[in-house]
Amino acid sequence: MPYIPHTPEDLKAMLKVIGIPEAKALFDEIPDSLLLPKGALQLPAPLNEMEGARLMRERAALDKPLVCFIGAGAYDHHIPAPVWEIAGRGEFLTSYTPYQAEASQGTLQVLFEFQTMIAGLTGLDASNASLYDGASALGEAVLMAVRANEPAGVRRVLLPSTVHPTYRRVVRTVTRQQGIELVELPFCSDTGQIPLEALERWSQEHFSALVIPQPNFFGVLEEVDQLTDWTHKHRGLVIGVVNPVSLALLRPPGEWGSRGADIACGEGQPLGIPLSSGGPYFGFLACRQPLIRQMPGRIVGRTLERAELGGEHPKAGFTLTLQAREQHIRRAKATSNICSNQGLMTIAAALHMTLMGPKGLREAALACHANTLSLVQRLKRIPGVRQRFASPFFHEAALELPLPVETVLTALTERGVAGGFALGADYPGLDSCLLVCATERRTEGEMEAYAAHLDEILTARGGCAPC
Amino acid sequence: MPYIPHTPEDLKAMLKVIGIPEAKALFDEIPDSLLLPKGALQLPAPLNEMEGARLMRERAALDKPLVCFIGAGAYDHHIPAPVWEIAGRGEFLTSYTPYQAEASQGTLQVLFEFQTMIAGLTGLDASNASLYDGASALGEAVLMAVRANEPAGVRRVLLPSTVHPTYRRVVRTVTRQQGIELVELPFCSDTGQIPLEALERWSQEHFSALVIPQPNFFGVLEEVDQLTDWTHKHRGLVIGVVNPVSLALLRPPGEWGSRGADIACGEGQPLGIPLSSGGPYFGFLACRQPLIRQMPGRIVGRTLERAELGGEHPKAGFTLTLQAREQHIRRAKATSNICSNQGLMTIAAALHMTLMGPKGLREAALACHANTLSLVQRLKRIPGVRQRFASPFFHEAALELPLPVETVLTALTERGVAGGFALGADYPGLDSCLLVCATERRTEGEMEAYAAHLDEILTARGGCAPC
Amino acid sequence: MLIFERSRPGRRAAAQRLHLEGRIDLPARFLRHGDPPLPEVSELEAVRHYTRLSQLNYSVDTQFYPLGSCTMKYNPRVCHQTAQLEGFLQRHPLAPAASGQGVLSCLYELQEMLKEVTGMKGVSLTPMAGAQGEFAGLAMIHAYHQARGDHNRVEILTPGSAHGTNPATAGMCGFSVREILTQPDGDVDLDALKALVGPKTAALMLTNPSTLGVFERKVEKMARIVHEAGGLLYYDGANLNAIAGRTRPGDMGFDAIHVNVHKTLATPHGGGGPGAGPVGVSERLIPYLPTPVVVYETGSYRLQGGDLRPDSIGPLSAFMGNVGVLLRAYLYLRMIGEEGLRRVSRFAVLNANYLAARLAGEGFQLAFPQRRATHEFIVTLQRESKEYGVSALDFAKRLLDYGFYAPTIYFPQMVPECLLIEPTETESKEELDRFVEAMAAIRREAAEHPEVLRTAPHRLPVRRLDETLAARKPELIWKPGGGSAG
Amino acid sequence: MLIFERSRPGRRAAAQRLHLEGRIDLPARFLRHGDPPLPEVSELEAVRHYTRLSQLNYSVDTQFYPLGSCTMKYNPRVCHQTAQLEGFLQRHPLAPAASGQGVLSCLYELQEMLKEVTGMKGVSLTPMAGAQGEFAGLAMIHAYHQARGDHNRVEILTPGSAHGTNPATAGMCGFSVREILTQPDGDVDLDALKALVGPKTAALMLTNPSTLGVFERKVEKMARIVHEAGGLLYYDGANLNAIAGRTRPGDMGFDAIHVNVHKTLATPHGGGGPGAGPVGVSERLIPYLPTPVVVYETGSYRLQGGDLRPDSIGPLSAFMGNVGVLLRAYLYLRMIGEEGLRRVSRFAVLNANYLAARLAGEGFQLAFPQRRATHEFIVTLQRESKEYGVSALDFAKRLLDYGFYAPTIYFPQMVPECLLIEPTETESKEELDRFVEAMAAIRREAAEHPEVLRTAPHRLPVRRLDETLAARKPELIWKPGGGSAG
Ligand SMILES: Cc1ncc(COP(=O)(O)O)c(C=O)c1O
Ligand SMILES: Cc1ncc(COP(=O)(O)O)c(C=O)c1O
Repeated sequence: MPYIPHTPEDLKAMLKVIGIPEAKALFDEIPDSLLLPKGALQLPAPLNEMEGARLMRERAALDKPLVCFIGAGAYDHHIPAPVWEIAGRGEFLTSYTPYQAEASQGTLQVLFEFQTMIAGLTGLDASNASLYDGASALGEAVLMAVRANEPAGVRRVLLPSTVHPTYRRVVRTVTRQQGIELVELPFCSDTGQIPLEALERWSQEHFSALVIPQPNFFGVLEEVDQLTDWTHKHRGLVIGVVNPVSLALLRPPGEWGSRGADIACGEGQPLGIPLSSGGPYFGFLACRQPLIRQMPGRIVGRTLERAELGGEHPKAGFTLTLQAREQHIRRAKATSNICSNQGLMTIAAALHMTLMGPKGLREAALACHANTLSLVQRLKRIPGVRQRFASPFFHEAALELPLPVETVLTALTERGVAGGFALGADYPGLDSCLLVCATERRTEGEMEAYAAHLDEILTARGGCAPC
Repeated sequence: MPYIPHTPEDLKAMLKVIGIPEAKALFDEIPDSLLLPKGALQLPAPLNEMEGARLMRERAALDKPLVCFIGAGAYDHHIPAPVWEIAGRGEFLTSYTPYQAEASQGTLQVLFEFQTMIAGLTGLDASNASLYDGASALGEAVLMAVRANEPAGVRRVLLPSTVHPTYRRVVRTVTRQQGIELVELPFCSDTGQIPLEALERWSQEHFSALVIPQPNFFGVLEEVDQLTDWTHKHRGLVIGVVNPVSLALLRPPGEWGSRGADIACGEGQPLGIPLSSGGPYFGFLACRQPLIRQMPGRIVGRTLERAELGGEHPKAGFTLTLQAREQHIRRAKATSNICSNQGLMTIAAALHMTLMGPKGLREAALACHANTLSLVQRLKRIPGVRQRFASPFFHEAALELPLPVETVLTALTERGVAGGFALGADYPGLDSCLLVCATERRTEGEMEAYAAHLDEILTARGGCAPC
Repeated sequence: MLIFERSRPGRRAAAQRLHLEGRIDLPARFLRHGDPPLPEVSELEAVRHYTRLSQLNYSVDTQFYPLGSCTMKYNPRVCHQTAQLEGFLQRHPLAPAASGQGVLSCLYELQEMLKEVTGMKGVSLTPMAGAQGEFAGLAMIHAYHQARGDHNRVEILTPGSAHGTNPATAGMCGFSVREILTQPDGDVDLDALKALVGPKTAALMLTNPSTLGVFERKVEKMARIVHEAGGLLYYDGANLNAIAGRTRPGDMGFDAIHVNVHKTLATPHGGGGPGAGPVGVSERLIPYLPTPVVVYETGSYRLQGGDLRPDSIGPLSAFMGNVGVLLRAYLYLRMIGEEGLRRVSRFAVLNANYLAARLAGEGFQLAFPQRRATHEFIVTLQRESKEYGVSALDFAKRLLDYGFYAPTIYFPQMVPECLLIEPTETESKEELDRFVEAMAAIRREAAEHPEVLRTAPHRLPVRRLDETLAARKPELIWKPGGGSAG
Repeated sequence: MLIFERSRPGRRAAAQRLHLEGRIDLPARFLRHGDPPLPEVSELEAVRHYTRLSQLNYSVDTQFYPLGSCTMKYNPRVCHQTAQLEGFLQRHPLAPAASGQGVLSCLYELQEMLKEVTGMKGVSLTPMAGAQGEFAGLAMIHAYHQARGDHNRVEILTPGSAHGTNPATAGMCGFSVREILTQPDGDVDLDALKALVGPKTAALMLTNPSTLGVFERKVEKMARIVHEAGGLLYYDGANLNAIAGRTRPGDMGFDAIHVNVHKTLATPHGGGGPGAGPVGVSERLIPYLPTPVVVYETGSYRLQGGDLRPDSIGPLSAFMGNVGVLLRAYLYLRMIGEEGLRRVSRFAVLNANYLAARLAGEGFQLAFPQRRATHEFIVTLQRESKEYGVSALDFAKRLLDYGFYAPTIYFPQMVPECLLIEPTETESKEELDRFVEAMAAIRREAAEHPEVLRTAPHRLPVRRLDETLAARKPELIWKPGGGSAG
């Protein structure tokens, strides 16, 4: 039997020890009315491993590679070869949440190192050991901020429209039942930034926090210092939503404004996780010291062997800690319901950050940025193509096209290019806009080809007049 | 620096300890006349990992998959998923020949288990821990037989033409300098077997051994019992060249005739090793007890912790043994010059045999055979296509075609099919013959398509009249 | 030694160096001062450090791991391997559906298979773990009541033995939790349920088989009671391994269920994740399913989002949940089929009952000796604790010395000094017998040398760690000069 | 426990089951009675067994592995990973060249790069290890003399420090071996060479840098002496790591050389292999190169076999040697380039000299203290052996306890109680310093508690094993009932 070791003799011997005549009796407490007869389920016939592997190879072959110029929250980065060779080792892959610390020092130490790296990248004091993904991490950050700061019982969070649209939807999904008001702030149509004026309307009102994306969904850099200081002045907490690779280059949330952001979160995918149609990725979340006990998720701490053991030099070791916040102890009052997280992804991320190192990660950030800049320059030369926002951007940019974006994207797909993300569906004012990104993996040739294709498409369809 | 950890400070500190002013001095014993200046070598500019990986992906993409109906010594078998996941673990991959037994018990135990499995498959008493490949294993087997049995100083080995042609060439390459005479025996044009009559001419002559392939290069089964008994009667040793997967089904060399073969060897590739254009594979070699000290290659033995340690219950462990046969001890008189072997491949093979088990390996053998039978039936229905030999065959068969074989193969390649191996180049009498094989991985659909393509090719070119 | 302690300024894994030209165009106010404090090591140092760390772990690949409620079974390597085929890994989540017919077809078929396995009418695959599946379920129930103007249903009923995620989820959904009593035989007390259920009841959350390791025999009655009171029914499917192919939550009348893919459907646990928690629903909750869902229309597969599903509770993740995990589950289901699912439950339950019987034979006390165990069962060490002064924790730590990961301890909280033991179907009789031997040996040690247990483990990389110290003075990141981890 | 001891009749990893119909058509006389005696275990048992075994190994990925003459450096994972791309793995060796332009182009370029690196005029990649490269070299030299009617050249000259494969290869090629003396300073004694060289000389086999860890300073003179006597010159390139990019055997006048790809070109050693030993030759030996060689003609790559190379010594393998190993080496060379090759030798030699200097500083005796070490060097423990009664073997075993693999011991045989230490360029200064500390500590132990060394190792899975027993009563396979390995 696939994956089951029992021989017929084993079965017999075991039934005898249990004291039942046949295996059927194992289910004798399930009411007859609920028992399914054999064959009741309509499932495809079983496959052996060879057939199963063939099936998956056939399916994978259907997923035709396109040269990827999409970012929008997931980035096509190079992953150093050792990352998954080692993260995929059975001892990491097939262990579970390290409840027995002494038999899980491998996972625990890596998580501790991961936490240290995330704290370092974000410039904050502590990090948890992962949440599901960037969007749900923002959801958790919002809930955390509301728990920590609920002025006069008002549950309100300012959520600018420059935050990833799906992240905002996820925040809505997870906050709706708790009666938290989400205030969407508009963006400035020229700069693509959160305008300070939009905030001013809230300076007299209570709110828990302001969410600041950096870079924002358009790739545009927000004036994080001003936004942070304004928020703190009005007693709000600041939640930064950041791209971890950008943090090798950009000012970390912990250093925004005069006091720094309070919470930072984001999508961990750029740290060594393959694109794979959207997951598994992981969310990271870091915060300042006073907020630690409000943090959701697993946290690993360093400790010592117990003093009672009488060892002269107790060794240091790692363990899950601050569990009193968590569902298995705190139950209905827990900081979150999260239990399984994205452990293996953080192990890979720790390996990725280690192999890249400070210089490597910085170079990756710079190279992505340089490539996107160079792509934008190239595309802008095509008549009718304009850069949408007049602000500094990092590694992603919005372009305005003279033809309907969906038409262009379809034509590009036919030529093997995933041309970018159409902004129209999420931003009614940006119907003609395309968000593009060229990571360090894109070559000159690929960018050149993109430009040539786009030129051709726009010219062929008479789209060369600026709209 | 890629793969080199030294910082500039390290370099400085280390030079100081060595007592030289600069790194150049490290090479001060190389005569100036021989020293190359920087930049002297014309090598391509270095690549970083991302570029290197891209290069290899591009190259691999050029190797277009064909549906494979070639056997001829390398077989397209399914490999259970865990085989390379585990064989590829760093501890196996990056260790070396287990000279320090106590720090290499992992590799050593697997090799011991491998030896046991090979001995079991071949029905012989002992196995070594691998040679380079099947062909070189036969070369070693021939040398071994000559060492062990050199009647009246005559060094002669009977090497039937039904043995893989390249194996025969390799045997020639490695025996030529030692003045060993290789006698090629013809095959019976009807049966494709070694005819006993061909042997009779040697019954009055001295010779060291007869090589018996089973199945032979044409896939035909040899009358191994008669051949073995004849050889033993005339004081020759019997060397079986066997396909290890076939041994799950066919009589093992150790049971051929009334006394069994003396040596068995062959290509290990069918035991879990990917085709990969020809290597790395591994050769296996097994023999009867009295020949053990003539065996080439590494051998692992079981032993105990040393008695002098005074342990009450010395533990068992594994170590390289019988090293007195080997080059590092015996030098010019060693049984072989082999040093590095194909270690990792045997680890994979041990995993493969374990995961297949006796039943699984037998089923694989049966399925290959059934597929080939079914393919042959299908192809024989095409006018002009005939089965070449009227003998039982195992999992590979020679067909006669009504059109030049190379023409047909080229046409098949264009249709995505690797149609088989053209026998003409190696067997002048078999110019119109094609050797085909359908392993367990071939589907009904693929075989059907092969038949349809062949039918079309032969019909289109007017090749339908029996030749 | 921590990776940071191996770091040397200026050292790097230089194969990752990129060719860069020119200078950064961004205004200085946006830029970081100096490099981020990541470790600086060579590739070999990184490989060696993390390879050696991995060896410190116990794992299914190296040890029996009878962690109750977690279903630590063998996860076929072929699923792991093929989910990582380049075709799957390279695809951007926002790439056009045309370039993803392979992955989308797998997901669609998985959706359909899960309907069949659970007996539900609709499935969304997006929840990224069981707890998120629970959230999706309760959020849908919330939305359902709201849509009907039934604004007063603010309570979730659940047995006290429920997994922590159940009450925590209820809390996150703005519900309050009321605990239903459990009878001494392990079943829910129907009278207690009747007493609690009413117009404020939003839903009953039930784990079945329960975390007590028994099947809730009156589940149909419970369903009727709750439905009649206008409440809905949530099924925590974490223990599906015990009933796979045998009985279906949908047939029991439940409205929503999550499936822990990383448990029943054999995707690896990865040191804590990733898993996946697809959610299945009855007819009435279909409109509320979290987005996206996979649809098959006019010959091709697509993701359907909120624009076409206006009543959806919304998305739970930035893209499509843990796709790679779902691919593993897809192949697993395709490989085992119905026949295999039934085998899974047969042998999971067989192993648990065998192990329970053998341990009872060795004198251990089962929490529910009169009941048939499901895929797991509870041993209570109350007696041992009293007689020898050793705790369940001591037992657990000592098991580590014997080369076994420890069962779940102190959960469910209602059984004192408990071990929740789940052997899973992939362990052999011999391995179970070895475990029994170890348990019996430890019990003898408890009687003769209880201090051996109390100071265990003795053979692991570290001795027993001080969790209290960890929580009292949290040291959550490494700081330069902060002392070595040894 | 052996895998056979885990076996149970009828158990299997059933995911490998095939659907079979019908019966076998072969006559019974060809068939096996019963199943072959392979282990019968489940997939989990197999995975667990071999995973745990792997953990018993020391390896470069887990320990410093200063095994002299073996160049156990870090092998970039990217080379290993990309050589296993499906495109490469799936191709049958006899598939048409048109379907292999990817792999063939890599091999062709590797051939060309190796010419450049070695300074030779022709290269064949097919030898599957260094020893087979040596065989190819001597066989070509044999063929060369034969072709010239020079039938009396039956001797190979080689220093006594030569690696065992050199004399063994000479033997396999039908040559007899004459040892040349080495001077106390480690260089070959030219007078001794002159005395031996003559009309019977087929070739000189020289390892350079030699296995004594020094560069043969008079190599040009030696080449001239041998060539003038009508002999040819074979270069054992095993130690190329010390001179990569700095000097070339071709420029020294050599006629044939092998390169140990698994050493200098960073392909993993795999517990003993596979490696590869491409052979390079001077102009005059090109016709004799082993087949196949890769050629580039009219825009495509092909393998050229014996039909077009009638003077070839013939093939050495069934197909094309260890292709996959060569692919790894190809990428490695492409990644490091000339600059990287020079760095490799610089830091390999730096590390060796640093380690030698530090060990000398701790009181260890170097075999050639007056010489510059190359990439490796020899420590002789003659003094320790006399004073404390501990041997090089004892030292080696004790090093294992300290978490280091042991250096090569008792080779070269001419230096008593020797350790041949090769740190390689991929180890850091810190790691070397740790090694020095361990050596110094062991030396102190030798003085104070020599029995600790004599009974070492103490911290490994087994204590010191009895190799004599193993050789005296060889137990080479497991037999049912033959006792457990523990
Ligand atoms: C009974 C039960 N319910 C819910 C969960 C939560 O599932 P997850 O960890 O996937 O979020 C678990 C996980 O351990 C569980 O055992
Ligand atoms: C100096 C020297 N020559 C030759 C060889 C033989 O090489 P291989 O093991 O690749 O056959 C070795 C290998 O250890 C060696 O060190």
